[in-house]
Amino acid sequence: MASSSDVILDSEMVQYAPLIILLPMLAFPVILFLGRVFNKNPFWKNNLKEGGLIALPVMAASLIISLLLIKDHIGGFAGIKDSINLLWVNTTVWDGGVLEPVSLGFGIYIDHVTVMLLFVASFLCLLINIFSVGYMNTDPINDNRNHRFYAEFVLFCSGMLGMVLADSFLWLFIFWEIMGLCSYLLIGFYYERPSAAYAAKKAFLTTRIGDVFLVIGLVMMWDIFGSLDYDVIFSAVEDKEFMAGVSSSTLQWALGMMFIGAVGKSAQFPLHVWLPDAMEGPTPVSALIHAATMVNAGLYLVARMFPFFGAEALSGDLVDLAFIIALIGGITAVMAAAIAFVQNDLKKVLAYSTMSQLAYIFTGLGCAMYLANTLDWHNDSDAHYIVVVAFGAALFHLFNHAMAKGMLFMASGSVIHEVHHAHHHLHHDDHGDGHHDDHHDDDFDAQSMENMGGLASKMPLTATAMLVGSASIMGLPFIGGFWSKEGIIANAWRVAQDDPRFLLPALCVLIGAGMTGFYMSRMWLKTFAGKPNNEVAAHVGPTNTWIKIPLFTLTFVTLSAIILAGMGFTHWAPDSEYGFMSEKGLVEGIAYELDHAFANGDPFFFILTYLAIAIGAVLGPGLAMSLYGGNLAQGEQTKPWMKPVIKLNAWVYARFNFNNSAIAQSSLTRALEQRLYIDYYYDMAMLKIVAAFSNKSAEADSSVIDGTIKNIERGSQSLSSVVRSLTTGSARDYILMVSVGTLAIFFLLWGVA
Amino acid sequence: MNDWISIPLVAFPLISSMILLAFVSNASPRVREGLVKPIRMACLVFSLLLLVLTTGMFFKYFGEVSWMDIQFNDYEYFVSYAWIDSLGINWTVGLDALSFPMVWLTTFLLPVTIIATWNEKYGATYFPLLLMMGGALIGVFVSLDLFMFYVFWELTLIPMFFLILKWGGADRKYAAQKFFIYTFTASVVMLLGLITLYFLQEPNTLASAGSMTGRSFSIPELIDTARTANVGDNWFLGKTMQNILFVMLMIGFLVKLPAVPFHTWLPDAHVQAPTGGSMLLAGVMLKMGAYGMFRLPLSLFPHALYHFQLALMIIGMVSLVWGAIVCLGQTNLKKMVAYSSVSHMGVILIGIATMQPMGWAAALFMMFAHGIISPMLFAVCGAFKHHYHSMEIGAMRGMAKHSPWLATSMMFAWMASLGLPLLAGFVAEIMMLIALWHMISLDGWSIWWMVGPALVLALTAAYYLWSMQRTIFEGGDDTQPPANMVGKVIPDISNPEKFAMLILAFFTILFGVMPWIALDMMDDWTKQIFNGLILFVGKGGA
Amino acid sequence: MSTLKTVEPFGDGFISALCPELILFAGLILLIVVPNLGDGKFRIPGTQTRIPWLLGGQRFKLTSDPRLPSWIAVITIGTSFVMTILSFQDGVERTAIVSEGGTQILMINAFSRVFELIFFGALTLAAFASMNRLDVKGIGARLSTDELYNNRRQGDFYILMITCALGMSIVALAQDLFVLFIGLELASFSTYVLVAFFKESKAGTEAGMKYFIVGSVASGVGLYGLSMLYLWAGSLQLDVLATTFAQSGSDALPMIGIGFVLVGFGFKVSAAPFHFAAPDAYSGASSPVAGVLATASKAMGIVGLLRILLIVAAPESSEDGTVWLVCLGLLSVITMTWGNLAALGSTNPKRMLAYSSVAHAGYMLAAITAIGAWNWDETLSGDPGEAAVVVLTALMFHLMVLVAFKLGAFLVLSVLESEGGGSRLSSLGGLAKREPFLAVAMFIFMISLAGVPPLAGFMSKLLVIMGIVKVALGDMSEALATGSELGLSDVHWVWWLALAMVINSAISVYYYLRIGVVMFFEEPEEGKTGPLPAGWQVRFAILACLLATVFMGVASDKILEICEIAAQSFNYNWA
Amino acid sequence: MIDPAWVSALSALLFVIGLGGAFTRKNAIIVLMCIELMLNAANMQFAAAAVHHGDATGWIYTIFAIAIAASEVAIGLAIFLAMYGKHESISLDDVDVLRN
Repeated sequence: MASSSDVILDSEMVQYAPLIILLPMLAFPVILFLGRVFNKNPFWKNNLKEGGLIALPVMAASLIISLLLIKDHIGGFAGIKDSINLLWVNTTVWDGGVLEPVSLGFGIYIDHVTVMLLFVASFLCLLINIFSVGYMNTDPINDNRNHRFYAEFVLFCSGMLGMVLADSFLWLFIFWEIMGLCSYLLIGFYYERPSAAYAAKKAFLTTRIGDVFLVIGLVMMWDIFGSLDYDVIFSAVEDKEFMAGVSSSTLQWALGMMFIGAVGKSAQFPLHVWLPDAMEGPTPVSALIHAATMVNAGLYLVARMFPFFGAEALSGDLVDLAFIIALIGGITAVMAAAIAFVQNDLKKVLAYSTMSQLAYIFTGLGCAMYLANTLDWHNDSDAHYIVVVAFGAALFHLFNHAMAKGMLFMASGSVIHEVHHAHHHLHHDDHGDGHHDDHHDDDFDAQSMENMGGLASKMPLTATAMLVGSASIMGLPFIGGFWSKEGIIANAWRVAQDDPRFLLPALCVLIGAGMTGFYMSRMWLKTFAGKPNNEVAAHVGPTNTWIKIPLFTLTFVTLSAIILAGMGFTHWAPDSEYGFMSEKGLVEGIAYELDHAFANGDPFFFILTYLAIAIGAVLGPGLAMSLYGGNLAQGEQTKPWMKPVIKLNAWVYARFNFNNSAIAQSSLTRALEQRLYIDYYYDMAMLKIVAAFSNKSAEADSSVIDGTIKNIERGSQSLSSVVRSLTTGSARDYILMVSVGTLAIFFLLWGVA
Repeated sequence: MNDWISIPLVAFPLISSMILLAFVSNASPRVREGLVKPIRMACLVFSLLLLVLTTGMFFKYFGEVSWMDIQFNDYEYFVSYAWIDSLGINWTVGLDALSFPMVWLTTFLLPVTIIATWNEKYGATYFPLLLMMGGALIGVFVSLDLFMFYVFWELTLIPMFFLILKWGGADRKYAAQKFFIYTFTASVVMLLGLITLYFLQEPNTLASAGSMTGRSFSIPELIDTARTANVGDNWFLGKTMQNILFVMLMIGFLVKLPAVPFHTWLPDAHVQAPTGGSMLLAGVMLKMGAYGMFRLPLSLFPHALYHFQLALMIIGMVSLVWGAIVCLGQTNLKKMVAYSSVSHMGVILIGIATMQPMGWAAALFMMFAHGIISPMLFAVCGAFKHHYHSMEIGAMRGMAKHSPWLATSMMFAWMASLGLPLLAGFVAEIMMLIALWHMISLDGWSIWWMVGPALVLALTAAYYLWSMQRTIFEGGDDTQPPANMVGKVIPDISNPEKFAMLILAFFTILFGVMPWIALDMMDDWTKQIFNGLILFVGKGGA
Repeated sequence: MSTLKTVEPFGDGFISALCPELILFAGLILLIVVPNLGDGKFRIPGTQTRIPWLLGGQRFKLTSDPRLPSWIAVITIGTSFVMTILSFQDGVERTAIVSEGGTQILMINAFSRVFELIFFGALTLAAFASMNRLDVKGIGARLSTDELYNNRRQGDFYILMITCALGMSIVALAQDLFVLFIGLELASFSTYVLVAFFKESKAGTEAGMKYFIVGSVASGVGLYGLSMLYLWAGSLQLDVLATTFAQSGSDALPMIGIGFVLVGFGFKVSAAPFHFAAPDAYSGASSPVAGVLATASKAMGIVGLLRILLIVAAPESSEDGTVWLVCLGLLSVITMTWGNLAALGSTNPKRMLAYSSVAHAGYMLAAITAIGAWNWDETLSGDPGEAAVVVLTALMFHLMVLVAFKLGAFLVLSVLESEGGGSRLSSLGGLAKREPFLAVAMFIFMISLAGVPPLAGFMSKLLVIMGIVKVALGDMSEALATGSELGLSDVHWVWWLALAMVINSAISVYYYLRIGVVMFFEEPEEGKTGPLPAGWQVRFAILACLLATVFMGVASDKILEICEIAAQSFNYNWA
Repeated sequence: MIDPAWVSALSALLFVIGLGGAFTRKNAIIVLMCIELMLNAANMQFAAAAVHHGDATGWIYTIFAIAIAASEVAIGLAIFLAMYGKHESISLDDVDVLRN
């Protein structure tokens, strides 16, 4: 259990790192308390935006510190380890004869994975905070309770950042749970809706099931290494002597258990059921927690396991787990995409898309793990490169997806917001402004794409952001996710060549690319292209500035993914050899990326790349175009860069439109609409097995266990009646009893004597 | 040294409460009404004095004591006076790292309970009874004499009996008597065990031996004897006797804890007890059982401990799982919380059965953490009942709208109880899990032992969340608020209640983030007992 | 061992030795004479001269005071009580009253003094509390108060009290079984009449009749047993019997004789199955009298049992002497279980207390059984007397504290009885509201009976259990210390009596608590919401009991010492 | 002179008759008589034993026992009289107000 920290700290910023966590954590009670005390106070409401403007500087500060930290990291310091080790639990175990002191403390751990996630989290937290001010505070339904939103929001940010920065699996789990709590609270933000209450519970419980396994994984891990600190564990993993005494199958089980936790948190099959329901929360929540950050926690955890797979001592031992990770990813990718086909709720489509994309990343990670575990990458530089790129692709996709999906959700939020607004404007003007109960106060569903259409002209910036985001997710060449997704697909096939089991996930991700193209296009087209589906959609107006800022920023980031790729993001490596921009210059890097993507020397991968592009960027979107959308309404104009898209769509729609009602009415579609009945069976299991069993148990507890006690009491009462009835009241009987007693004694003593 | 200071800890609350009660009981009803406020204030001040005293003890204000590195079976603030010479009964009190946290907890909960139930009816007798309860509880923890220990052990029943009987719910008579008789029955069996143990001492060997019997009730001397006797293959009193006495003592402690299947008095008592009674009952009284286990059977009978390790583990597991399952089937809020206590007490037993210092420390910390969290649970239940006149889950929905403070408190307490990280309960749970797994792999137990705790982690979340779904959340439909509340202003909790909740919440967080404040000394105690006793004999194999 | 001082009747030291009894005797005469003092004149026969001789006629104001007899009785028994206490001051001198032949008739030692304390204490309290029962209503069913104020009847009542005290103290002192029997009968006859004293009620006479008839049968059996012993040994002197028993104790004749005597005393201590009349008697008698039956009278029976079983049939004197152990052990378990079970469902508080008293008899029999078993383990036996002393100490302590809370409880009921309640559980309803002092006192008596610490009842039960356990374990501790492996099978079976006792105590909590629940949390009976009948004397007595209950619980040290000395003086082989 | 053993045997017979009578008869007076029989059985035994042992105390015991029996009768009759006044019966079976 030796603690080896030979890496020297050379970043001043590390000592400020705890502030990244602490600032939002402290803001939580402040906002909550002030909000309760100054509720309805005009200054609080208008000037402080019910706490939104308290959260904002806090998140900005977190971002700034994070950026400084990242800068230092990129600037060269390779590593790791904490300057502060906060005391938490000191205790003792008995290790077969000796008492060993144990401590579970908190510290900061920074490496390339941390840095990636740290940036994503703090950056998106700030942007979505800005968005929230524009979104939450303008909706009358949230009046006088936004402080709750902001308080829980900052607590969430604190949890997310804490999870990223923590230096041990234990503290990862601790912050992980805090995120879970915030997710629960925020999904249930509209607590008065039974659906929200149900969704919140479902989210917490489903992830909790994963967490249980995670905890078991943790304690198994602790048992193996005597610590949960990354530092200790990772150096122990490299220690061949130590690893000789460790059963690799136990370790694999431990990692597998932890992986189940990740499955729950990242909404992968079979613990995916909570994510679509989680869309009951306000849109910023969906954007931040259920698309961009929290759901990445599972990925982060799996990425953290990389050193195990990469360890020489474990070479070839963890292949099965890598396969399972990839397989779960593959299954989920296809399943979620398929369900997304039939969703009409804008946010639900995005939710399934999130699931599907996270699954990609899992597949990517699984493949990278496989490679790291099988190749001799410590010594062979080619192998090293392969591993690094595979791992980098997965992480890069995480980055791209977080940015794009955050943006998509925000954009969709702005659409919903405006549609809702328009609806109110149209139908509720006579009610005055004072009384809006909730979104669902009548049959109108502001989230349904059936109520939209042709919005490209009404909300140009939003439509643009949505377009860019969709393209990134689809993997349209040159945009955002393309760079990473191609890498994932390529690596999946690379592994499949080596281990045929991987053919399944590899196929899944390939097919999934096309499916992604279809449903993302469908979503965009149904919303923005074509003609307004009803009166409401025709009256939607542009959105406000608070909302525009983050949309614009993220559009920019997504579009500039190639630059990041060129800087070496795809080589984001588990060691310092491939540090940021350490390999080549920017231009050189971009050129290399382009070359690598489109002119791969290996014919297999060359074909694969174009096949993927064909499926994902042509076939999928083409199919969508032929079914949905069309030209805008007469006289509607949109921004020039969207015109080609609309035109293309109109052309395809006119040319290739076909009647898909046969498919739409098929039982498969019905099953997809019912989310493949998985939720149904889970609910039934809960209701028919768990709840029924617990009711029976409660009955048994009172009738059997307590019943025994009651029977003893009743029995002694009736025995008492019997005994007392012997006292008949007749003196004759009493004398008789005396005589009997006398005789008894007589015979007893007589017998003895 | 200020050794005498542990005496007023016990004597002061008992005597002052008895004086107050005697004073009140002779007053006419009208005078009694007028006495409520001064008496309430007096009780609050008295209890705060106690809190100051124990807190001062912690910060070593009353003289240099060390809560760490106390040798096993050494005590701080140790005083001993002869009480009944002929039987070897002494007034012996003292504190060590095992008892001090519990004493502090008691003195902490007393003022909080008084504040949380500030407006309880018949206050003139209610508050002194709470104080008396506190005194008796402290007495249990500081006693270092078996006789004294038993006296205080039973003394706690009387104020609680009256609290349930006078301030309880509809079925209070049944509950109060059941509570009394059930626990009394178990403790007399324990008493017989104690007496048997007493007479199994070698006569006239102990310093405080009685003139008539030649034996002593002194716990420290007894433990010392046991420790010196438990050497190698020799066992204090021999293996068989250890096992017999262990079982007899454990019957008393397990019922008090309570462990399944001896737990059914608890839901009845809790559901019927008033809020203050429940808070103290769950907060401290249940811990008496666990405390007793550590103080006596575990310290005296290492062989029996190894012998019954499996049994303890089974009882712990069953309590843990059964408690959680039954919780899920409850419709009564308070009953659910009561069963959750059963479940949590299972954690303590499992912690003990791991035979790991870490597991024991987890058990000790669980006692402490549950002692802070469960009063909050019951305070919430009490406020719920008080405001909505029902204990049924689902009778009142949408609390977040009507009573945001109560909703927040409930959310907090529920989350704390389900083991949310950075709150006190989590620390104990994770430590227990680590210790359990460590034991499983070290001693080659079946990994299926892990299934129980794992299941319960999920079940606990399930019942708490489900109940929150039907209380805090929802309420948007026409059936809420319920008919009897329509048209009325639905009140939120009162200011004293808020204050009490805030304090409890603060300490729950404090001990979640900085568990070492209490855990360090607990760990030290477990280390000492393992070094001094358990390991000593562990090598002999059992 | 102190030397024995022998005193001949009316010889030197006779007065100081028998001081309490002589005071009683004097009081008895006073009680007969004083209330009859008046301006009565005696006509000298044959003349018309009348000389005042103060007996009869119009009585003086003072002597016609209805409370006068009670005061005389209280002062008399009280003085005896005080004298007894004083005799402890510098150690009780061991004194024997001997006949001319040198045969010991009475023996004054710490043992007998302790029992005198118990008898006199209980009777003083009962007599004192009975003062308030002059104006009794209800039981006397619509009698004019005049009649009840008739001080001649009052005189009778207190005369019986004093004769009762006298009889009991003779039992404590007697060294000859027949003398003991005579004392027993004197006390018994007094109690028969006391029980039947309220002949105006159906219950009173019936109770008296049952108590008398069953008691007579039992004492008939007992006397027959004595005659068998006499036939066998040729003497009823304790020491003679003991020596003879040591030689031929296993004969059938002495065994059966002892068994019959056991029946006679068994009735007095109300051991099952001889207890049947007890509940009826208690519920029919007035509460103070019932209190006396449950405490003093029971203690008297215990003295008899101790004498016959532990001196005559002392196990040390014969290997087979322990044959009565099984018999008594069985009796004890049956008695305690029977008493508790019956009390469990009883709704009449007096009967409940009676059954509880039966249960207590069971505990005491268990203790006696244990004493009998004290030298069971001959191989381990080191200091055999020690264990017996512990149990006997416990037994005496138990009897002593029983006076405090058992009698106290009856006295509380006696207050209720004065307004016609006391024999229904519901009449206790709302007592806490009507008179908190009584309710608190009753509650404390109840939990003391149940054995809740730190009250006297707990101490006494603890001591008895301790004694039993000590005997059961013998010198096991030494064997264990040398590393022997011993289990429960190596423990003498009387250990299980302790377990039975413990479980029975737990059962008993149920009905004791119920009284508390009724007093504190049920409404008073209809029309009974006003203040309770006045009377400071009974309340004073209750207060005394209350203080004693608490005091003897938390500060029992001195009293234990006294009991220990007494226990050692019971059998000089033990000291 | 008759062997004391025969007297003892007779007394035993008397005792059994007395005891048997006591719980078979319900008239209080007869029960009282039965009790007298038992006491007399004891007296007879005392007398026999006195003869057997040649010890005068036995006779003294007998005299005392007779006195006891006499007072017992007095008390018993008084109580029965009072009982008859209230219950108008001296049958043991009829007098059962107090029971259970």
